[in-house]
Order: sequence, then structure tokens, then C-alpha cells
Amino acid sequence: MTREITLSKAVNEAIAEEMRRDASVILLGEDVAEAGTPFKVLSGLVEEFGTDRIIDTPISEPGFMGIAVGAAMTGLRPVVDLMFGDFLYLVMDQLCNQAAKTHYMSGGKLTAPLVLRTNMGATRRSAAQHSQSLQALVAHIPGLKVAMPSSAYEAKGLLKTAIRDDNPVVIFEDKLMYQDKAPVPEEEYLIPFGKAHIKREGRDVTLVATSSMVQVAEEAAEALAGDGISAEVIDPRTIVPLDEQTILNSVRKTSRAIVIDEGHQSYGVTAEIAARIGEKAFYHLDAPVIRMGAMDVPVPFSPALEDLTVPNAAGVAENARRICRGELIHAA
Amino acid sequence: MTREITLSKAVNEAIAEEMRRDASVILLGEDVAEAGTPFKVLSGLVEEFGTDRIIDTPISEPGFMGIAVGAAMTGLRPVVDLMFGDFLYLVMDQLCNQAAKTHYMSGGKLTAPLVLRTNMGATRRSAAQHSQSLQALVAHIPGLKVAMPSSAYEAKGLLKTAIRDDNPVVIFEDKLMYQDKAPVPEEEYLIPFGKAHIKREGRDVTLVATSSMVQVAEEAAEALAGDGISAEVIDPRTIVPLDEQTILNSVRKTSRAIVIDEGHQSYGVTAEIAARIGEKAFYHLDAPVIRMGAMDVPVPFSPALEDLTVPNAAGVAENARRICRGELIHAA
Amino acid sequence: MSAAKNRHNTEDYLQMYRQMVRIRAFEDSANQLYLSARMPGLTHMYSGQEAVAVGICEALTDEDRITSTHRGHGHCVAKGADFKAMFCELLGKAEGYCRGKGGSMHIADQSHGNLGANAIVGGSMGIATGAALSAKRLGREFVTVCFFGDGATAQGLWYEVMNMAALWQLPVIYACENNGYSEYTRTEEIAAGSLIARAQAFGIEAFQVDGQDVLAVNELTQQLVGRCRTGEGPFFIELDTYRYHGHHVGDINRDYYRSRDEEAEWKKVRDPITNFGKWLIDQKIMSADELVAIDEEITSDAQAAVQYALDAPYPDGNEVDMHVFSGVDHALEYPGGAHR
Amino acid sequence: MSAAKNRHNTEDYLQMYRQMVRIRAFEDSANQLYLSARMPGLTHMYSGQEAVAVGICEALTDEDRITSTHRGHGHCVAKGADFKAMFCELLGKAEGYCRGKGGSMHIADQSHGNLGANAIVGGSMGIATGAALSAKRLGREFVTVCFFGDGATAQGLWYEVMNMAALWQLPVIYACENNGYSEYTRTEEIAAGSLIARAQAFGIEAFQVDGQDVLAVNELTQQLVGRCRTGEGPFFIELDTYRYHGHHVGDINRDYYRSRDEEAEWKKVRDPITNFGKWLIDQKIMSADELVAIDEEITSDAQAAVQYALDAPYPDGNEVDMHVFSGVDHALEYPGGAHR
Ligand SMILES: Cc1ncc(C[n+]2csc(CCOP(=O)(O)OP(=O)(O)O)c2C)c(N)n1
Ligand SMILES: Cc1ncc(C[n+]2csc(CCOP(=O)(O)OP(=O)(O)O)c2C)c(N)n1
Ligand SMILES: [Mg+2]
Ligand SMILES: [Mg+2]
Repeated sequence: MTREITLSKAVNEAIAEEMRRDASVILLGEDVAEAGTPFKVLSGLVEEFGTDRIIDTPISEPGFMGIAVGAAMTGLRPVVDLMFGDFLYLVMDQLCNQAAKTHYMSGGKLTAPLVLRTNMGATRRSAAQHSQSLQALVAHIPGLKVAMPSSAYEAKGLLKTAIRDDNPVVIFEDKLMYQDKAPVPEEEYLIPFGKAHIKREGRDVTLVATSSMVQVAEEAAEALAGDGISAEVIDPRTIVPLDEQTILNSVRKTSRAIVIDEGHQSYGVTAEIAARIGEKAFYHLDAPVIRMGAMDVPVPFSPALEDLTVPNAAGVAENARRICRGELIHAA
Repeated sequence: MTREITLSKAVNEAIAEEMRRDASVILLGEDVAEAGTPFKVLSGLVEEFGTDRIIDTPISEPGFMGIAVGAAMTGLRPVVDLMFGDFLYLVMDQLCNQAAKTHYMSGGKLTAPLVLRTNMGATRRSAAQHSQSLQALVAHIPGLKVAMPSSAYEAKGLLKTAIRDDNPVVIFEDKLMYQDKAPVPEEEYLIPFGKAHIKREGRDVTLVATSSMVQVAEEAAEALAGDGISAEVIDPRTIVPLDEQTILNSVRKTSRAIVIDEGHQSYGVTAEIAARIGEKAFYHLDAPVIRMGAMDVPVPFSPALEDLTVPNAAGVAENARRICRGELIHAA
Repeated sequence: MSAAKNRHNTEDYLQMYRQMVRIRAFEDSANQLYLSARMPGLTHMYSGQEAVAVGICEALTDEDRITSTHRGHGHCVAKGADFKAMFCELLGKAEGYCRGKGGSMHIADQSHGNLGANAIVGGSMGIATGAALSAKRLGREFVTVCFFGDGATAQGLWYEVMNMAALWQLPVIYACENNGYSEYTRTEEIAAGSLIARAQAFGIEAFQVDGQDVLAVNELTQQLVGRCRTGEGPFFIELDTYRYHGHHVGDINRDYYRSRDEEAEWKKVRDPITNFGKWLIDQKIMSADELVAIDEEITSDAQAAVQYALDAPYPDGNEVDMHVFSGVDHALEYPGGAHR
Repeated sequence: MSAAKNRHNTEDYLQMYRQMVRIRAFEDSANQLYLSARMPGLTHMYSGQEAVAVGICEALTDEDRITSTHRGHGHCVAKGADFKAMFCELLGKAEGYCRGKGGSMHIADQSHGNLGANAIVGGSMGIATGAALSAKRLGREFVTVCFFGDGATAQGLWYEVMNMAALWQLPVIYACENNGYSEYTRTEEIAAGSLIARAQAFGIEAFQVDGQDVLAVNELTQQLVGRCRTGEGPFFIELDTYRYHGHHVGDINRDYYRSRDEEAEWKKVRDPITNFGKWLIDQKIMSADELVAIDEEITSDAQAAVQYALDAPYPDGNEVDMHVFSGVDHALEYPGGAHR
């Protein structure tokens, strides 16, 4: 049985189900209990699980991140709620120097099974310190897995998998999608890490898109269909591990690729995926791999500027048309 | 007049010269004064400039990074000494949410002219928390400039430029190169940001290498010359701004490229440079762009393992031979 | 409140009254803009806390610096900002203090020494301390006040910079506006022990003051600013206060974390403007009519500024990659080009 | 030191003596390895501080947890670790506690509850507090001791986790080994106010104890551990102590920051092993000869372990991408392949 629920509800269900299944799962963060977070994603959980398991913290991101690492090393499975992805900078040491390296540095003796749930996404008029999409930072650090759900379905299935994973996992929810609905089965399901999802099959161009950008890619694909261009849309779902094979197979078929991600373009996620395609599908490519990340500018507050900074469907479609027409976009 | 001095001495001279020139330059960090840092890079500065300008701090990286931002906004030009690049995680919020965005968020009214000097580089048997090369993290953040000197000459010239820049600059010194000597003019000089240096001209393959990897690339080029392969070695010197043009011109000439950097390979510096080459020199490439970053593993302590994790000259030369022979490295 | 000192303070008293009323008027207008869906994003109202910003900033000169918070309009007005440029900023317009790039949470007013609001809780504690380091190193007399909330005391950064400020005797005043809540949580639930004691543990002289009493706040601040100028400092002040609105303008249903009665009680008994107004009348400094006239003038100023901002133009799209780097006109090669 | 409690404590006393001597012997051997260029990298000697680690760890069970620091050999030995696996780790050998992947600064011994040394100063404060949260949530009785130095008190993280530990009454003991220096800087230059007061400001009961007196340390810890087990906690202990060597083994010329006289004085007057040995003899618990016999036995154990470690094999190259992720045998497709 499948019904339509919001991404917010999907996250809520994933946590509730895992907390029911496993008494060692706890959740901690700012205003997660009675308030259920500012986005109300966690509403109702404290009523079921109590303040012993749904734990309100002071505004101490490094502190509660560190506490989660220690708790994870000693028998709990903490889910950390980081209110905005922009606060990642504050927890980087505990996440990247401690959690990510614990298993390796101890020669496999210690584990830190924790989940850091946070968000990403601009165009919410929240300005430079509440709009960043910082997935590239954590994807660069060995020892961390990184998931980027693109709908309520993925949000639930990936989060449940994350909670059961014995490694630290960072999961980025798009804060603009919390109210978006998608079909989600009533029955329990998990989504494995490292398996991309072919959202739409196509022949002429591959659109690899993460999180919010999957919708953008689908919209572009729809527009392109009208022009007789058949676009394949691939959602990697996790960027670490990255399902290179599915992406490469697609590009080998279509010979063209555009990579779209809402993080800043330079030194970002699009670079890695484009570089791998360029390296490993080189002899199949008919055109350069196009990257579309967010502009390399801090996110401006003004709506007149902010909307310019992120990739949109029209831009994706236009780039797709150009490479399909064989235009040498950067031949200069 | 040019003499040979160590990279350590070059850094020391750069700071001394800039402090003499500009009374608003101060330096702060742990054990920078009497101790002159654990690497002794700053020895003698406190004797000349006093503890008012060479300031020992407590072990409070976020704190003194934040203090530097505020000082920079109000008339000083702080040089922050971050003892190990691995501690970047601790200062990310102040560096990336504050310093990097101040100019933009204020619509150009405020500036934060500061330099964060830190280091990078493995194979020093310092294990996972003292061996990272985290340049990719800061290169991803708009508003930060990022310099990676490859010898004493660059270390001095780039640092002086950094101190005079009105923007926050992060400069990574390779901690294994502090005692390496190179010719450095007695006369004052600056090295502009965003201008790559062609270390060695060649026809057959372009080796783009950063910091410590420039030496590795030169060694490989030397070996390749013996095989009749002419390699061009390019040192970007700054990865933000990146001198795309010089790199592209070279690749358009050689038709082949290998990108080498000591940061982790995935979602790292090699990805960005390879992706740009793949996109903008696509029609000139005869072979896939090869990336050689550090392995995607935390840096292991054991010498038997650590040495495996970073690119070396033999590996670079071998990859170069393969692409020059037209071997389809990743054709599978 | 104590008795008026002497008549020549009249100007100061009036200025404080006006500034508190200006903040309240600004926030009422901002809230209306939100409620009528004419303001992008969310914003945090300062109403109720006016005596803190005004009492402190009236003890400062334009040379003195402040750092502000997500709840920053009050600090900005109190430090001398202009309504029009502020509303323009809140609406993302080109004439805003930050050309629309910062918005409510990043509003800065360099000309009056406001180093900026900050959307990272506690994020400006280092900046304020660094400004104080500048003053000391450059031999300048300015003092820096670091505003932050009770919730921000949970950020480790504060302890790091207090330690350095104390070691280096920096002219900085840490001003903690304890409004009893951080977001939807009562202060008692997130702060163990005593805030005052936390500062004192670093050897910092610490004070607690009624944040609803503008004169008490101002008097204490004057003393401490004076001491800072003669080489003393740092200092810590905890100011007890209250926010009238929700955590942000969208926080309407808040019974689950605080009662309407509690809110009503503060407004009735401890309103900083009402009480100071009464005192001005009691002390025969102003008449009730004169105060009403001031209120009305300021309200109409605010309305005019709102209208001005609503009519003002947005920044041109090509500004999007300006100001990324100082000294670089445009940071991107193709801002509107092939990549969008 | 106070008088011996009663004869049935003899075993405990002996165990403390042995453990202190074992730490000293371990460090002497490690230093020799460094000086003879047979150890990769640098390491930080614990010598001089033995009474802290031993006094505390002897009040703990194997179920109790500790977190350790860059100066971690002492904690590791005191918590029950084996010489061979430790030396193997220091030399990067496969039989090391961490298969050579961690080295001196990351040595961990899960089997005895040592959650690991940490090369980030203060980096384990969250981990220790989190372990205490586990104990409380899982209804288990274990107590966690968080070791750190005086220099680490400058890390903001400590204040953040103290606040939560106090709010949530967690069974954790923060043990600050104040050895007077952080690297090449005296504590007074980097710590304003009072360390004890900093903990107290969060409502945490705080103690100061002579870190050279193993019995005093042990007695206090026993009390606090007992109270933690019955639901009290957190606690803070400041232990005054001294490191005999340089900051690390390579810090040989250190006159510029501390005098040889100061070092000699501590060694002469306040050595924890010498003094405890004397006390054991005074109390007629042991004879001087018996003590010498113990010392010799331990020294030869250490030497044997060093030789064992020197002869032991390095990990195979293919281990390089193992243990990146739990549940993934090898993280990389081509660890030794085309990319090196
Ligand atoms: C580092 C960080 N964590 C969390 C938030 C989300 N947040 C914004 S305001 C706030 C509460 C702040 O409370 P307080 O400091 O008391 O200020 P008040 O809102 O009461 O003025 C929180 C948690 C943030 N902006 N920054
Ligand atoms: C975050 C961080 N900053 C700086 C360092 C470098 N460092 C290593 S040990 C040390 C001094 C620590 O002093 P203390 O905590 O007193 O411990 P002690 O060495 O005296 O045992 C410093 C600064 C580090 N490892 N981590
Ligand atoms: Mg508050
Ligand atoms: Mg110390």
C-alpha cells in the first residue's frame, strides 16, 4: 500500500520506526522535543519516545556532535539533528577528525554508528548563513557516508538505512522540500547505499542530479522531450558511496552528460562526478560534460539575486540542447 | 641577488618584511612568540616585533580565528598561524561563515583582510589527525582565496601578496618542505594570485601539480624525458583564483593531462581541475584526464601503510606513459 | 528608576526615549510587512528589549563598535541607523545597508560602528573581541560591545574569547540579553549554574542589571565604557529582559512553551518604553502630550520609510557576483551565461 | 601522604606501585626508541604524571571508560593495556592495538575501556560525555573519566559539554592534569581566572588534588566514582602535576621556557614513584629490596616487549584501505593500482 506523504512526514516515520525497532536509537539537537524542530519535522516523537530519547540540547553544536560520537562508540545509535546545514562548519572537527576516523584509527576496533541529519538548499530568502549546500565538504572526508534524498520516498528509505549503518552517515534534506509529497509505501522498506536510481530513461543525454536538483532535471527532461531530445535522469541517492557504474553505463549509452547539484560549483560535487565521467567514459563522450552547481558566491538575501544563483530547469534544458546540437560550448 | 634559503626562512622573511612595511600587520597563534612555532618557522620575529604584534594565544582555534576576523574588520591585518592544517575543521565557522562572507553580506562595506597560514602533507608519521591536506574544503567556499606554495620562492612571494590582499586568504605550506632550500631573491618581490607557473615546458603531457606534488611531477618529468616523453609541469600556485587559461593552453598543446594533489582524491582538488580540463579542452584531449590525489583513507600511522597513500613520481610517470601510449586506462 | 540627575540630561533622556520608540515602531512595521507577505523570509523582532540596545548604545560614540545578532534591528537602530536603508535591506533592495545582500540577519552599518548582525548564534563573539584587540593595538580609544542572547552562552566560542580578552585586558563588554528563551526553550533548561559566575571564573568583572530600565542600563554602561577607555576591561553584563513576539515573526502559536499570561504580565508591568515615559512625566521632563507627539512623528517616519523601501528598486542581476572579493569587480566569468 | 588504611589494601597499594613503575618503564623505553631513531614520528612522554593516571584508573573497573590525550601512554597502561601491543602500535606494527594505524597519538584499548588517545587537544571531551550519556540511557553503571591537560581548558568544547553533563547529570569525571605547561607556554599565560571556578560556574562540584600523591588521587576518585554510580555527577578534578620530559621527545632544548632547576626540583621532591615507594617502606608494606625487585622485573618486561615489537611485522600493504568503513572489507577499488 502506498500513500502520498510529505518529506517531513517521511523523515518522522523513519525515525519513529527505527526507534521502535531499536532501543539504542536516540535523537538529539536543538528544539527537537516539544517544538519538534523549527520545521516541525519531528513533531510527535517526544510524545511517543519521551525526553530520554528525544533530547533537547543547548545551542552547542560542537558539544552535542561530540557527545553523539562518544555515545555511538559505547552502545547508542544517535541521530543528530543539525538545524541548518550551514552549521556543519561548527561540527567539522567532531565529525571529520573524530567520528570519520575512529574506525580506521583504531584498526577496526571502535565504531561510531551515528547519523547527522541536516539540510541544504537556497531560495528560501534565508541569506548567506542559512542557505548553503555543503555536501561536498563531508563527501571529501574518508570514513563518512553521505546521502542526499530527492523525495519523501528516498528521505525515508535512506534515513532508515543510515540509522542501521555502523558508520557515521551525513544526510542532507532539502529544506524547501519538507512539504513536498511523494508516494511512500506503508510497508517498511530500506534503500541501499551506493545504488543510483534511474528516475527516467533516455537515450540522448544523461542528467545526473542530486537532491533538489533531481526535480529540476526531471522538469528539464520533460521540456526536452517536447524537443525530441530523450534525457536520462539519474539520482545517485548517496554521493558516498557513489554508484559510478550506473552513471557510467548511462553515459556510455547517451554519450553526453550534465551534472547538477545545488552546492557551489567550484571544488564541489559536480566536479567529482564530471571528472569520473570524463576519466572513465572518455571514449564514449560526444561532448564535454557540463557542470551546473550553484554560483560561486555567498547566497545573497535579495530575491532578485538569490534566484539567479541556483541551477534551474530552463538552464539545464538549454545546456542539454546545446550539447545535443554539438555546440562547442567552451571551445574558445 | 639570489641566495638559497629554506621554505621556513622564506616564510619568516615574508612576515618580517610585511610587518616592517605595515604596522597594522600582526600575527597570532599558539606558541608563535618565544617558541617560534613547533616548526621554528617564526623564530626571531618576537624579538624584532614584540609580543604586541607576535601574539601567543591559548589553544583556542575557533576563538583566535574569530578574533582575527574582528581585528581584520577594524583596521588590523592579522596573520593567523594554525599549527596543523588538520585543525581547520575547528575554525571553519569563523573562516567560512564569517570571514569569507563578510564582504559580500555587507554589500561591499566591510572587509576582512586576514591570512590563515597553515600546513598540509602526509608521510611525516603523524597519523590521521596531523597529516591531512584540506585545501579542497576551503577552495569550495566563495570569498576565500587559497594559495599553495611549492617552494621557498613561492612561499615568500605568495605570502607577501596574501598579506596585502584585502580578502581572507588561506595559505597551505607543506610541513615536509620547511627545510627544503630554493633560490630566493634578496630583493623584494611579490607573486600575483591567479597566475600559474610553467615549471617545465613540454609537448606530450601536462602535469598539473600543487604544493608538494610539484616536486613529484618534476621528478616524473625527468624520468619521462629519459623515455622520450616530454612533460610540461604546471604549478597553479593559487587554486582560488585558478589560472584556468594557462592550464587549458598547455592541455590544448599536449592533448593529455594528469592532475596531482596531496588532498584526498574524491571530491578534492584534482576533481575540479580535471573537470575544467574535461569541459573546456574537451576537443583537444587525446586521452582521459588522470587524477592522482591521496587515497580516500584516513592517513595511517604505520610507515608501511602511510607511504602508499600519496602519489609519487614513479606512479605519475607510469600513468603518463600509459596515456602517451594510448592505453585506455579506464576503458573497462 | 532613580530620580533625574539634572536638567541638562534632558536631551539624553529624550534621545533614549525616542530611540526606544523608534525601535518599537521599526519592528511593528517589519511585522506588518511580514504579515502582509511583502517581506521575503523571516525576521526576529526586538520589541520588548529596547532598553537594552538603547541604554547601551547611548553610552557609545559612533567610533565605538558593536556586534549584533539575528535579533538585530534594535541594535542597529540604537547605534544610529536610518530607517530607509534598514527597510530597504529587509526587503532586499539595492539601497539597503548591504545592497540587499545581507537582509535582516546580516544588516551592518559600518558608518555608525555596527559590525553587523549575525545569523550564527554566538558567531560574533570573536569578531567583537577582535575589534577590541584592534583598539588596543592601534592605540585607539574605541570600545566594543558584543550583544548576544542567553542561548548563545552555550557556544564554546564565548569561553575561548573571554579567556583571551581577560588575559589581554581588552576593551570589550559582553552584553548578554537574557530574555528567558532561546527559540522555544526556557533558559533554565539549557543553562546550568550561573551565567555571571561563568564570566567571573575567567577573572572578568560581571554585573547583572534590569534590562527593562534604560537608565540603569545606561548608567552601568557609561561606567564600564569609561573604564574600558582607561585600559580596563573586559566586562560582562547580564541584562534581564523579554521578547514580546515569538522567536521569529512566524512563531505565532507558542502556548506550548510560554503562556499568554506571562507575556501579558511583562508588557503590563515591565514595558521599558511605558515605564520610562511615565518616569519622564513624573520627573516633569516631558508632558504626556509631548510624548504622544514624539510617538506619532516616529510612527509616520517609519511608515514613510516602509513606503520608500517598497517602491525602491531591487539590485540589478549583475550585482550577484559583485563583492565576493574586495578588489574584484565580478567574481565570475559568466554569471548569467551558459551555466544557469 | 596519610597512613595506610589497613593490611588488606596491600594488594591495591602494590598494584598502584607496579602500575606507576610500568608507565615509567614504558616511557623510558619509548624515549630510547626515539633517541635511537627506531620509532616513527614523535611522541609525548607521560613520565612524572604517573600518580594521576594510576590513582584514577585504579578506582575504575574494566567496564568504566576513559578518554585519553596526545600524552596517552600513561592512561593506556594504567587502564590495563599490555606492553607488547602498545609498543607494536608505537612502531606501526600489525599486532599493535590499532594494527599500527593509530600510533602513539591514537592508541585505544577497547577491551579495557580506553576509548582512545586523541591528537586534537580537547577533542575527546565530547566523546567522554557521550559515553556517560550511554551509561545513563542504557541503564549501565559504568563511569567515564575524561583526561585532559591544562592547555585543553582553552577549548570551547569543554564548556559546551560541561553544561550538558551538568544539565543531564551524567556520570562523567573531568580530570584536568595541570602540569603547568601547554607545549612551550606556562599555564598562567594562557588561562585567566581559575579552572576550578570554571567548572563550578556550571554547578559542577569541583576538587583540587595533589597529582603526585597516588593515594590522595585514588581516594578522591573512589569517592566520586561511587557517587557517579548512584546517579550523581558530573565532577571536576584539577590535578597538579609535572611532566619530566619536553613537550614531546624532540623537545630537548627547553631552557627558554622552563629551567633545569625547576625540573630537578620536581624530580627530587615530588616524584610520585619515589615518594610512594618510601611510604610503602615506611608503612612496612614493602621492603626496599622488594621494590627494587619489582622495578627490575618491570624493566625487563618492557625490554622484552620492545624487542618483540621491533621484530614484529608491519601490516600488509593491502590493509591500507581496510577499516575505512565498518562492514566494507576494502574501501577502494584499486588501492595499489593505476592511481599510485
Ligand atoms: C550556531 C547556531 N545554532 C542554532 C541557530 C538557530 N537559532 C537561531 S536563534 C536561536 C536561539 C538563540 O537564543 P538566544 O541566544 O537566547 O537569542 P534570542 O533569540 O533569545 O534573542 C537559535 C537556536 C543558529 N542561528 N546558529
Ligand atoms: C586543537 C589542537 N590545537 C593544538 C594542538 C597542538 N598541541 C598538541 S599538545 C598541545 C599542548 C597541550 O597542552 P595540555 O593540554 O596542557 O597537555 P600537555 O601537553 O601539557 O599534557 C598543543 C598546543 C593540537 N594537537 N590540537
Ligand atoms: Mg534568548
Ligand atoms: Mg599541560
